[in-house]
Amino acid sequence: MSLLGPYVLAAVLVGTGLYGALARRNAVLMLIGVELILGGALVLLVSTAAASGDQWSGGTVLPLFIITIAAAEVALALAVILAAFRLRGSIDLTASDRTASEHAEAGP
Amino acid sequence: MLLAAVAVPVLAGLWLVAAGRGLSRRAALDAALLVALASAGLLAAAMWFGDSFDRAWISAIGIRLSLGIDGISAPLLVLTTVIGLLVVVLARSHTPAGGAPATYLGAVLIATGGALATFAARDAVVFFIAFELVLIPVWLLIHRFGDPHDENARRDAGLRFVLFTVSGSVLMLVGILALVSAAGTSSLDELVAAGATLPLGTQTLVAVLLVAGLAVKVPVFPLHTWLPAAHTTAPTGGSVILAAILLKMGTYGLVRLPVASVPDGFGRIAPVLAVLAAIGIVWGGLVCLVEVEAKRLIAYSSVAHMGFVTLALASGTEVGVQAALIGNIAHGVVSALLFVVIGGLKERWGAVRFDRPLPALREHAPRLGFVLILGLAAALGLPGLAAFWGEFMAIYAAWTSPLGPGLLLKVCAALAALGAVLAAAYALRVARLLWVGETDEPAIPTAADGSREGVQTETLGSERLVLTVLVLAVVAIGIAPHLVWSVTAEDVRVVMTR
Amino acid sequence: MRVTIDWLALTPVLAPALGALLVLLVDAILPRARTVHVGVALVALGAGVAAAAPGAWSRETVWTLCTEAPDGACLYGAGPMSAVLQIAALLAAAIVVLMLLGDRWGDSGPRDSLVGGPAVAAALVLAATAGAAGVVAAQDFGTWLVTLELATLPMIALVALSAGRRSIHGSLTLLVTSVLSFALLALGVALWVVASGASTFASAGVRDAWASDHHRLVLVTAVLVILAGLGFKLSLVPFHAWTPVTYASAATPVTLALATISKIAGLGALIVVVRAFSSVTQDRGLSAVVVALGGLALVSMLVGNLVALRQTDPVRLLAWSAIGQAGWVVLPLAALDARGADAAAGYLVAYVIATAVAFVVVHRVHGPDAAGAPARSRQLLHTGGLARNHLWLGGLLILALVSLAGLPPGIIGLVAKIVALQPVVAAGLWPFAVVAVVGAVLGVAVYLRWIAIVLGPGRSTQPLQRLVGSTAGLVLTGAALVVTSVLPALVFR
Amino acid sequence: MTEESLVLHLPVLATIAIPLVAAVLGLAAARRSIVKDITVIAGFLALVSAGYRLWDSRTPIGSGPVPTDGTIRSVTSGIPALDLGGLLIPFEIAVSTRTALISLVVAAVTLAVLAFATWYLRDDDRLGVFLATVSLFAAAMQLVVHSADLLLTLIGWEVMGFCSYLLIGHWSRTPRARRAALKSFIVTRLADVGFVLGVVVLAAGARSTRYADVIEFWQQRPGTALTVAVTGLVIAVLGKSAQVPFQDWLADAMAGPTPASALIHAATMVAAGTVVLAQLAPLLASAPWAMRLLAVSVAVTMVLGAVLALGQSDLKALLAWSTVSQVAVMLAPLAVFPVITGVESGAAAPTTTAAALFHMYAHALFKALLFLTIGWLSLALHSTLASRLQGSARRLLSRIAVVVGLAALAGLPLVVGGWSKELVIATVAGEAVGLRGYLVLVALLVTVILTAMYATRAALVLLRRGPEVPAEPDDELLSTGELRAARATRSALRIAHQAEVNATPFTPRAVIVLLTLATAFGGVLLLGFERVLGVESHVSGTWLLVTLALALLGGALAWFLSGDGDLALRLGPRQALWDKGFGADRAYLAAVVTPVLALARAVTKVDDRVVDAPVRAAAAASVRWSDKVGSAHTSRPLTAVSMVGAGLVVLVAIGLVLALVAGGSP
Repeated sequence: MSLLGPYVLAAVLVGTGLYGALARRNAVLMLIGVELILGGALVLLVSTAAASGDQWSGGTVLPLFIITIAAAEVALALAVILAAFRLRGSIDLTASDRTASEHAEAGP
Repeated sequence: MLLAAVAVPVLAGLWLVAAGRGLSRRAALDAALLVALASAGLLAAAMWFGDSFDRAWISAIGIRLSLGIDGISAPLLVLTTVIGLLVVVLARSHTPAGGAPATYLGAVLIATGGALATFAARDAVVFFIAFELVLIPVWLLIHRFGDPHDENARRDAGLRFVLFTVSGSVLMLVGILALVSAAGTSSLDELVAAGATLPLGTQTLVAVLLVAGLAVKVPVFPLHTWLPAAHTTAPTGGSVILAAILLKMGTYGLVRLPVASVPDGFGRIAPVLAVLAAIGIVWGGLVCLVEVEAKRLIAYSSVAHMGFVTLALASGTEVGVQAALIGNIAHGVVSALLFVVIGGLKERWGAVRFDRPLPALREHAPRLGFVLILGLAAALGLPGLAAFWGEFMAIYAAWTSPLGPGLLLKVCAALAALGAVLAAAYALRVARLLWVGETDEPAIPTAADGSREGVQTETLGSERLVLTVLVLAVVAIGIAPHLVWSVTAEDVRVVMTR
Repeated sequence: MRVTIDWLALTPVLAPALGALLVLLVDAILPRARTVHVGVALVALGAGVAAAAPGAWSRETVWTLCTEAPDGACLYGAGPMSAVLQIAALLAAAIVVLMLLGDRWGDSGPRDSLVGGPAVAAALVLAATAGAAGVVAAQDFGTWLVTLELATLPMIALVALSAGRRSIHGSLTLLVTSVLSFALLALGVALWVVASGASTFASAGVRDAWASDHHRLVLVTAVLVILAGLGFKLSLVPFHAWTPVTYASAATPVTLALATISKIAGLGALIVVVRAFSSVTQDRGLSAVVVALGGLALVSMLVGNLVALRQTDPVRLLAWSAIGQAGWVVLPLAALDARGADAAAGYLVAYVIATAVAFVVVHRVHGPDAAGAPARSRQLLHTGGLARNHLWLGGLLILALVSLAGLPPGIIGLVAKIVALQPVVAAGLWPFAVVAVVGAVLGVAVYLRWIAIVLGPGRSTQPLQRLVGSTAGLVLTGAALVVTSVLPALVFR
Repeated sequence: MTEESLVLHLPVLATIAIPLVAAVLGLAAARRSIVKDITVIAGFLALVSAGYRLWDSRTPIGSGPVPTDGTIRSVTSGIPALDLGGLLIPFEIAVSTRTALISLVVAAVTLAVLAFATWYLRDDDRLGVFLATVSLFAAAMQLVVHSADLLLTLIGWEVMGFCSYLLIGHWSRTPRARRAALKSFIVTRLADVGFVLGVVVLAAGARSTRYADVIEFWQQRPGTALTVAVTGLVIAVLGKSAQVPFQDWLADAMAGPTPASALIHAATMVAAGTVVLAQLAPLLASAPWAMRLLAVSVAVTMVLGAVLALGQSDLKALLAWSTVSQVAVMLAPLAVFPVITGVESGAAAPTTTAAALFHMYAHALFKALLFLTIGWLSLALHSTLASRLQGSARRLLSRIAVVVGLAALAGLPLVVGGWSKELVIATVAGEAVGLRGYLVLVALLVTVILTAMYATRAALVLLRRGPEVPAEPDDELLSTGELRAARATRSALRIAHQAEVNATPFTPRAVIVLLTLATAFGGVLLLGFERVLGVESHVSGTWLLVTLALALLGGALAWFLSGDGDLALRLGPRQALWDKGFGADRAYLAAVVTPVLALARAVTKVDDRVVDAPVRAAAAASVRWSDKVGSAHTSRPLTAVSMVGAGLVVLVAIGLVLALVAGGSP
């Protein structure tokens, strides 16, 4: 079975995700970019597992782990982002701590 | 006993630095003196009984806490103990301002103990650790107790001292580690046999690293620029420790590590070292001809004198090592003597500069004057005084050295001989300006507070005792070099004739 | 499938995890019972230490969570060095707990600064500790990823919670860096799986992958991607940018946790990766990994110390110096052998001890402000005269700083530098070592500047706050520093 | 070494050790009057012991007889030998009749100087130090005389140099003395580089510093190395003996007290070179280029010194330049050895060295006499200027002393100088071969004439009453040191001494009487000591007559030229040129001192601005970059993320490139 397809897919996902993660000023959009990278990793793992056919190989169990961690991470991330939004009034990732605290002091 | 001789001053010093603030000056002085005496006694006992110490320390990298005495280290151990004791005694009459006396004395004791550990170490890595132990206390001496008039100079000099030394010593550490991992042992005794069998490339690499690192401490031209600053600012006791003990650690390291362990590699770079040493001799001598600050002048003369020691080592001959060892000791006592005299004057007069008229010491303070002229005579390499043997033998060793292309080392020997003339010129320049005074009517410079009266110039109290001991040492070594050479001969032969 | 389980071997991980649950449970029954929380947390951590201690003493690796033969692999294996790292993490956690919860012993109430209450904070610390203790012994990708994130995520929360408004920015920076890094770790692991087909870091898989040109390329890429992911946790340049921001904005105890527990987790994870390569060390193809490790280490060392040179805020100084120290931690790994791994771990422990002392002293001097946030204007000058006015604080700070600088009498720091350089030189990477000399000199300049201030003339420092927990923490860390300085063999096994 | 041999050569050791001990004791007790007794008694004991050694020289020492033929036999000195692995330093000393004789002369002159100084400097507050230094000086010279080890010689050689510095600079309150002391030491020390290198080269070949070993080794290996070594030694000797081009320090050196001048000029420092070269004669003979150098230098020096002496306005300076000239005469025989090339030639002609040593012996006696006499006379007049000393020798003793001393200087027969000079000329004439020999011979003959001239001049000045010179108010300008020194000294010469000189006490009188007797009869006495010098007392009639004729010619010429005034006054304003030694001092400054100081200043600048520059630049750069990087670091979260991304890209890129490169190669 040729793995070319999955690999290309993974590369596209990772590339897009990396671009998204690095270029977005908005924290939520950045998170989405990260999820795309994770998606690429998952594609690699699953396709490898499928190719090897070994029931207990890393490829089968790992995606589950990764998805779980990612979920926990996103939960925490959203909590922090929410808190930041509440305290600073923006989730702009280009604000430095000085401008951020000015925002906060100027805000309500 | 040996361990105790090393540990007692270090621990007591730490205690004094940490807890000594509450101690009165008197109590601190007595305590320090007691500790120094105890250490000296223990060391004497250890030497008498041939005590040594050896136990596993950090098994992860096979380091053994190993201390011992042999002919090469014994003279330096004695020198260190005596100088340490003298500095403590000297503090009885001159305690530098800048902090509690206990802190000063504690730093002195730690530095002495560290130097003792360096000389007694029988393990390359322990040697390095002990080598570093001296840094902070001496930095403290310069930074805190240095020249009270110039805070910036103190900070700069202290930092310079530490950073120069650290760069050198870490480089040396890399060399030590390269040597140890290649030879498979870190014991200095075993390295003598194991190091010599390494391939030439490894030996050369190790030698380059070790020599480059140790050259900072010696110091070898052009890595010497920390020394004048440190000497000028340090208090008298600090200068004495720097000159008489610290610089010796560098040359001792050269003997122990590259010369003894990787002779072939050392032989390949020795010509470079010899050329630098010869340049240092002439360089230091020339600077001394025009330098106006007395302590800086002596510092540069140290560069020149240590150049002789380095040249001797770079010859790679047995005579050379012998010359270096006695040169080490001689420079130790001679520079200590000069620093006690000049440093003492600086403390009394606020500054000793040659660009203003100075009183004729031989008139105002005949005893101090005598000591000064004796010290200067020794500094110019007068036979019958300590420094002569090292310098003459260094020239001999360089001349007979089998190393180097063509006549290179012979040229170095000739340069060194010319350097001796420069030594005469600058020593007599100091004598002319300070000993006999350049003005017809010598005046005592005003004291720091502006009053002319009450400036005591002649030696006093414990200073006199210190100077007496140093004078006796200078003369004794000069008249009977056997004192040193009979001790070193056997072990040098073992090291040099594998 | 049967899996063997040695509960005792797992105790260093399980005890803090259970402790975290227990604290939350207790909090549900007895809300805000500060003393009980501290007690439970300390007992849990103590149990972990007690369980790890024999492992640190012996010379054998304890394996557990093993699947059956023939293709059996163990998911958990703790050698002596792992045990030492675990102990260090557990003890560091104890200090953090003491500082977080113990400082206001007796005056709980509205002034309590910890958002979410002491129990949550304690539970987060314990959870992160469990993760750190786990990752140093993780052998397979799953455990590795899970424990690593377990060590990271609670930290982000802790930063966010620790000082309210002021720390949220630091928390955000930490968060975005962290999620990206996790993605990179996952990607790296996936590539590793593609290359080796194995599910653990076992060296057999690496050897297989090495045989084929393509797989080798993929494997090297995998390692480099993982390195980029872990570089964040170890604060290696250029993955360090969060460090000064977050360190400076979080409450000092939390910063301490970041500087100790997170570092241990990160290094533990990296060591597992590097160990896998020891079987193919001789191969030249590896030079990419060696150069990457060494290059990151040296760049971190130089940049970190260079910038630290001019910092005026003690915490920022410690943050930048942490970046520099991270370089020292990673440098020995470039040797790609077991000795290098041990050396890195040993160096880290030495660093953790010394930096903990420094942080605790800074915390004692500046203290939290009324809201529990770090004091607004922390200046190095505020520690001026500390050695004269508060002998113990000043003395310990100086000892910690000389240890960090690697100078006696901080023998532990000096020995750490020796141990760190040794594998590098032994592996013939002496050019790295020569560059490291510059790093060492810069480092000395950094710490000496502070030491000079501490020794210098006293500025009338305001009377110190009464901080019971921190004082206890200071006694503990100080003792550790002194003892290990006398007996470095305790750390370097 | 056996107990027995130690006992047997104890007198030799004693001549060295007694002054040494006296010096140490003297320094310890420098402020007390007992120091006079200590040093003078020690000087006496040293003289006795040197005399005993000479008298006893027929008794064999240790395993063999004392050599009388100019060779030396070395015995242990009691100092344990040093073996430094590749270099043996046996610290041996020489026994031979010649060394015993020289040692006796040195001890005698030393004692004379010590005794004279106790009177001459009786009011000087640093008399004790002076006497102790003189003792040390004597010990060093005795060491050079007795040494059979290059290193011991070097020690004595250098210590002597330093003592001369101390003695010349004794009146350190005058700038002139300070400068003269410095100059003398630096000039001789510069020349001593040759000695050090010479010793090094010689010892390096033989792996030993024992004379015998060195001579044996090198005689069989003449060549470049030997030439270099011996040339070095010759240069050092030229320096210490104030030969061209080092001649100028000696004239300045009379800024020291007169007894010090007597010591330096007569028996010790300037003569030491003769002793050393005589003992190493076989090596010299194997190094023709060194001999050529020596020959040219002494030929020029002896004439130059004599010419300068003729025109000096100061009689002490006249004596100084006469010393320069006479030392050249001393060295002349050593410059004309036939070259030895073979292996079996053995010791170089003993006659030749004997001539040199004989003249040294003679010179020591008459120069000491002359200096002390001049010192004695000058004390009354506060000056050594010829114009002031005009007719000062009025008393019988002083007249006799002046006549005898100057006759010896002029080389008239019967007094000691006559014998020795004749021997030197006869020897040189006998050995003279080639250009070198004739050059020296001609120079010698010219010198005889010139010497007779200036001796006559000095005699006329001292003995003939001239026009009374009033005490001039511009003393300061005219005086050459002695006077200003005396003024500056706190108490030394505060009182007018006229009365005291008239009542000169016993000691200085006795010293001068004894020296006069020795000068007058020393030569005759010595002729009886054939065996001592190891030469036939061959008085060559021809050369005796030639010498006498030339000396008389010179004397007559001087007499004629003098008229009834001082001969030197004929020079008019040009005399200043003579007083300045033809400007040699300026040449030294221009050729050596100025360039070296300029170099030193340049080096100091370079040290600060170039050698230290990288250090400061590194420090400054660190601070600059620290600030730059520190301020460039923003706290934006996105920056942190971007840096992670960039780091990833860089890492993977570098990694893949390296991996591909490594993968591509086998």
